[in-house]
Amino acid sequence: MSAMAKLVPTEDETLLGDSARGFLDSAAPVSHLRGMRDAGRSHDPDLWAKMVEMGWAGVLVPEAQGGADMGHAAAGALAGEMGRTLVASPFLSAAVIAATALRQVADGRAGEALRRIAEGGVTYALAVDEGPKFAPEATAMQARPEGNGFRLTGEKRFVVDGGFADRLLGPAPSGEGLTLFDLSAERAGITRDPRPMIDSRDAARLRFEDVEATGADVLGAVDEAVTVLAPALRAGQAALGDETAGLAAGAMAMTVGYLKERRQFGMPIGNFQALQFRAAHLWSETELTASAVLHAGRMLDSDPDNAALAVSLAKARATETAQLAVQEGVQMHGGIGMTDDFDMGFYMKRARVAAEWLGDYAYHAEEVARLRGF
Amino acid sequence: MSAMAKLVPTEDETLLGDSARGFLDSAAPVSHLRGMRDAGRSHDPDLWAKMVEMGWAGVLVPEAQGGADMGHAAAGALAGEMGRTLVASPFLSAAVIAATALRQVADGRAGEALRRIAEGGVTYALAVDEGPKFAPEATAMQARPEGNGFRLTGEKRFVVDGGFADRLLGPAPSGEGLTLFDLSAERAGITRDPRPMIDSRDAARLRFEDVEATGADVLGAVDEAVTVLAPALRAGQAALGDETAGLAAGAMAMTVGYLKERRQFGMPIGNFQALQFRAAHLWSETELTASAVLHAGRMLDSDPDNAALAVSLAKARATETAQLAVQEGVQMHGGIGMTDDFDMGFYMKRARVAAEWLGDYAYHAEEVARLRGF
Amino acid sequence: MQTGKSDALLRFRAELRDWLEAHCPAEMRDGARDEAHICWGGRNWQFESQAQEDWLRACAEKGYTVPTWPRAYGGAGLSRDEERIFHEEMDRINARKPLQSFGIWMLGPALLHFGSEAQKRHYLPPIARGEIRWCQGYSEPGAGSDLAGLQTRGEDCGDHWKVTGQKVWTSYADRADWIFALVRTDSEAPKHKGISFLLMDMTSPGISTRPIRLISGKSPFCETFFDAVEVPKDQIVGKESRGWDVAKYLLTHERSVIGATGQMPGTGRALGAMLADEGADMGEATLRARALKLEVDSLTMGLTLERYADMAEAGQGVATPRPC
Amino acid sequence: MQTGKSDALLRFRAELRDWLEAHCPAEMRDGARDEAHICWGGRNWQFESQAQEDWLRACAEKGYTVPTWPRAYGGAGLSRDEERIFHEEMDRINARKPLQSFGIWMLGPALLHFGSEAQKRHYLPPIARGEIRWCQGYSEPGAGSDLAGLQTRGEDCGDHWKVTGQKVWTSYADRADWIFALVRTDSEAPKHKGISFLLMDMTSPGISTRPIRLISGKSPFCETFFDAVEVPKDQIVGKESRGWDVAKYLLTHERSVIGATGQMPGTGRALGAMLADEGADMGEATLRARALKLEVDSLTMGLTLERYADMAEAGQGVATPRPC
Repeated sequence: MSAMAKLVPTEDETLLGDSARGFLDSAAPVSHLRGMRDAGRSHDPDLWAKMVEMGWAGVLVPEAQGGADMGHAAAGALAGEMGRTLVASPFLSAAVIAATALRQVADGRAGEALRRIAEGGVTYALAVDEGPKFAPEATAMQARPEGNGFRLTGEKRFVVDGGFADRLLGPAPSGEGLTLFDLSAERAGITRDPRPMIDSRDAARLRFEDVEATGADVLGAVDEAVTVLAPALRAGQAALGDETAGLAAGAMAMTVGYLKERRQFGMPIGNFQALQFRAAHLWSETELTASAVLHAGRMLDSDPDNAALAVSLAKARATETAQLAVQEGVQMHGGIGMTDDFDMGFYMKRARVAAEWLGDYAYHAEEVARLRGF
Repeated sequence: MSAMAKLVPTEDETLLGDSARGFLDSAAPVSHLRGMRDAGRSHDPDLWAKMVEMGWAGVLVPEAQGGADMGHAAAGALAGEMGRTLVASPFLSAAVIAATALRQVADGRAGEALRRIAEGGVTYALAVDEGPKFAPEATAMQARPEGNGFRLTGEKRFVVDGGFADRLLGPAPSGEGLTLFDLSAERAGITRDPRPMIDSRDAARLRFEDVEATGADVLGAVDEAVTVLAPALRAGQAALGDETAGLAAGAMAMTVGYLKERRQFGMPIGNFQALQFRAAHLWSETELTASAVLHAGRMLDSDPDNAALAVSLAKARATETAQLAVQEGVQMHGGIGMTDDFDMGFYMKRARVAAEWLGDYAYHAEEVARLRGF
Repeated sequence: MQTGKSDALLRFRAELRDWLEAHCPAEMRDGARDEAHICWGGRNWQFESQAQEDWLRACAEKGYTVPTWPRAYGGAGLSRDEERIFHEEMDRINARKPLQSFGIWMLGPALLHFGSEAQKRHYLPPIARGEIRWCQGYSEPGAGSDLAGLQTRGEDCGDHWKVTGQKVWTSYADRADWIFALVRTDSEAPKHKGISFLLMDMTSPGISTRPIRLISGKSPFCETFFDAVEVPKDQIVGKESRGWDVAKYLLTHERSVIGATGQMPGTGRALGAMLADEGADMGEATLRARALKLEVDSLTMGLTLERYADMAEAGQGVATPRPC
Repeated sequence: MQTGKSDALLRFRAELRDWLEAHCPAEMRDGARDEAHICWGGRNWQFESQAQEDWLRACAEKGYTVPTWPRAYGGAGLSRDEERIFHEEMDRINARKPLQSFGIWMLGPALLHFGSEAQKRHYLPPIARGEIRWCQGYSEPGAGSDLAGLQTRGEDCGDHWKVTGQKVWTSYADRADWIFALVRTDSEAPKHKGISFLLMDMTSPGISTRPIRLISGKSPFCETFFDAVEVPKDQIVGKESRGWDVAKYLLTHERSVIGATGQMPGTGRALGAMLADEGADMGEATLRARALKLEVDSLTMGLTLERYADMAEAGQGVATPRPC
């Protein structure tokens, strides 16, 4: 489990996190998500453009392709800050998952795609699931060989950012195994049905009807999607763990602020020991989770082939902590915690969606069990 | 789930419970169990004789056989009081389980056995389990037909009160099904190895080596043990639920007393809201459990064929509540809760043993699930 | 031990069964628990179907909307045993409740205990018939857990109070006809004293409501504003400035109130079975373990409501549980 | 991102590996965590085997009983990176710890921070060599959570204090050579003031101990009684009546203490695997779900101890976690 790299942020990571916090607090506080929700939008291209400008889209892109190549722990620091204010952006889909996938492939086309991600020229969505639960192997999609290429038919569901992404990354069974395709979302035969989730982000349903794909659309080798997809999924899970840990910390900060401000029985409710103990318990859980998510980033950076346990640990732990944070947030806010006027509901909804995406607590806890031999 | 009989104790049950409490507080407080433990004894025949004298051994015996025939809710009231002061006696084994089994059989021999239970002339132990977990069907015992009878070979483990009981009640596979045998513990070929459990009661290991059993030793019909055994097990589980609920209540009372008496930071620790909330939570759990155990008794009395759900609910709930009560008991007592000088350890040990006997929480929760259709 | 077998109860059950067979419309036998199907009644109630209206009328005529209330006030005067049979028979045919309301659950019990004979005769029958829909005005933005810290004031103006202030979490205030509210009528007294339990017509000048949006998007809750609302002096329940007693009575006796609703958790379908129907993998350990615990706990909660109702009927308060 | 690859560290690891290969006896490579196999040292220590003794001597000579302490006081002066490598290499060959003690975990750090140079040179090397076994006297029957309320008194008698009172939960007091204890030396001061951190030889006249029996039957704990025990004035750590600062320092820095023990939960075998070996049915939902949660939580706890040790080394206190 241990990595030689320290479980404290490096100076670069601290600077990155601080600048992200400063930027997001003014450019994308929770009220920004509220505004998008009220306007019925699940993507803000202007905000994403600013994030690109700050170099975030290239955090995992090699310097040769114009990226900063800061590693997964740094990407996690950004995701954590985004979680704190519930930023809705294609950061995870494009800058983490797609970028990690593309880095597994050493060809010019993948390099070019990485460059375009870093410069904000393209966004991606990951199309893996076909049912409500994360199950990347369970696919009924068909990739029928035809000539030098394939014809894709099937349906992908809960494709986060799938309603607006420029490109789609998705596996389909192709004979001996799964093949990973990297397609323009505008390819003939693809129908996109954007569906706002409860957290106001997009989880589109995609239909593929006899979609033509050539060898040039295959990322990595035919029948070997897993080589490319597995690291990308782990990267996404780890960053989502960070985002989830960040939203837990954000919800907790909001709650602790309320405990100091709200008065009942002639004093701030934070004076009541029962609430103090609950707050202390929540804080302890966020501390534990902070260790798990930082460790996952370190492992992805230092020993990616053995990072699965660390990643599942982080995702499982962050999911549980976020659930506690939003439940306690609503409870300790009393009635107003349940009102739309208050932001806690946004945290609760994001926590619920993040809990499911890329594998829920039970999925990752079972992964931990498997990797630990039971 | 609902029974027409009220979920409040009847006048008779209240009187019975009050007199039991009065008697046990003086005759068998926890210090009595401590004395037995220190003396290395797991049975006190004198105490049992007094309980017989008070009519408790006959609480489920028909009046025709000299019993009080007060029903399972009344037996539960007694078991609850015994749990409160951690009485070690063959009440459950003989007066509840064996008596219920014998009542299922309408013959003179069974009637005579019931009479002897009521008058204290015989004690019983139930020999079902062969492994550490309750699994009445999983038996490797052999009942080999020979002449008009059987030869029994095998081993029974965790036979509560098995080290001192006069008679043994145990099922063995006999061809088409299980047959229930009712044997003198002195029968040739039976070896008893008494084993004190952590709660200082006896859970013997019994060896049967070619033990001769005739038709007269069969309780009920050959191959039909379940007809007799199932009601007896349910009765035992319900009464054990009561005993467990009683020990939870006893542990809680001890803890609440300590909260009022122990001073830290210049005041009784019960003044601290965090401990008040924990005590209130524990109290709520005991209230819920009180409903479940009383309901199980009522169902056994009014609709025994449909009582399985009520009984499993009671055993599952009481097990969980007792675990909470002893954990909180130890925690809220601080360090001294862990010392042998203090009685909380006896409650913790009894709770642990009672949790396993006749089916643990998981066993009964799965029974609830099965009976509720999932 | 052999209770509930009296001939009278058997007869009651048989007659009730016949009556239900004759009067409960087929559409009302779907056991609907969906909020949209609840009949709340009131001046502006729009019945969702003729069957809903027929069912309410039939029940109201027999007193079955409030089965345990005395006949004189619109109830059926059922004993607790009869009430239990009533709910069992209703459940047996999966009948919807004919009427639900805060008048039934809360104001009714308060009036039965604290109201004058005139008040009972005036207010209870319209509740039982579903003609007047009530809402409850307790919480205020500044007084949530600290309910007794409430600030809505009633100024004594001789034959009436002039009420000014704000309530929050008033469920369905925007659809209610009347409100029962806690109002501070003596600002000098200690905070638990000086509060009165007042009844107000929601059409009185000065009352307005604003719905509260919840995180689920919809909400039964409102804010309710009182701007110099005139409340006649006879619209008080209990004594002046002793409204806290009434509120406490309702809280303390809520167990019988809850018991009386007959909506016990766990009497419905098992959670695990519902989850399985939704395609959940009930073999997955974490989900299964949580579902098992919820099932055990909710069934036990249902039994506890039943036990508390039995205790209330037997005149027992909630005490240290036996054995302890 | 690419840390820990410095040549010096690689060299350290290689040398250490060779040294361990040469000096760690085969019997000491069973990774025993059983209490019976722990080497506590002290005047009356009975080594369970020659191997245990050899292993302690070898480590003590290199400073490996207290690898991060300065060489001057019996340590090996390892950096945090070297220490991490040290624990990794020890774990790799499943080596037992050569020595464990409250002297290493608690008194040592306190002396390193608050002790005079003379005290460090006098007390630390015998701890490192396992010659003196220490116990801790904090809690009292009347002062558990409320530690600062302690009543054991030290009367100022010029060149010594006369200590009278009682401690409880003094682990292994009956086998320890010396005790470090909190004693009230100024009864006029507020309760957090007026406490001194004193060192006492357990063979001093007036000290006696009595074991405490736990519910498990055995116990490392004792009651310790002080009856006019004379304690020379130079046996104080830190300033007189400022012992609370020393105690607080130890509590606040316990994370580095814990980190330094190298016994991180979760580095051992998985709970579920152990349960399965014991014949538990790991397919049973309730057990499995609980085992999963414990496994996730204990691994995360181990990582947190590691992170805290890293933070301590980086000079960061435990602060609001990032991001927040």
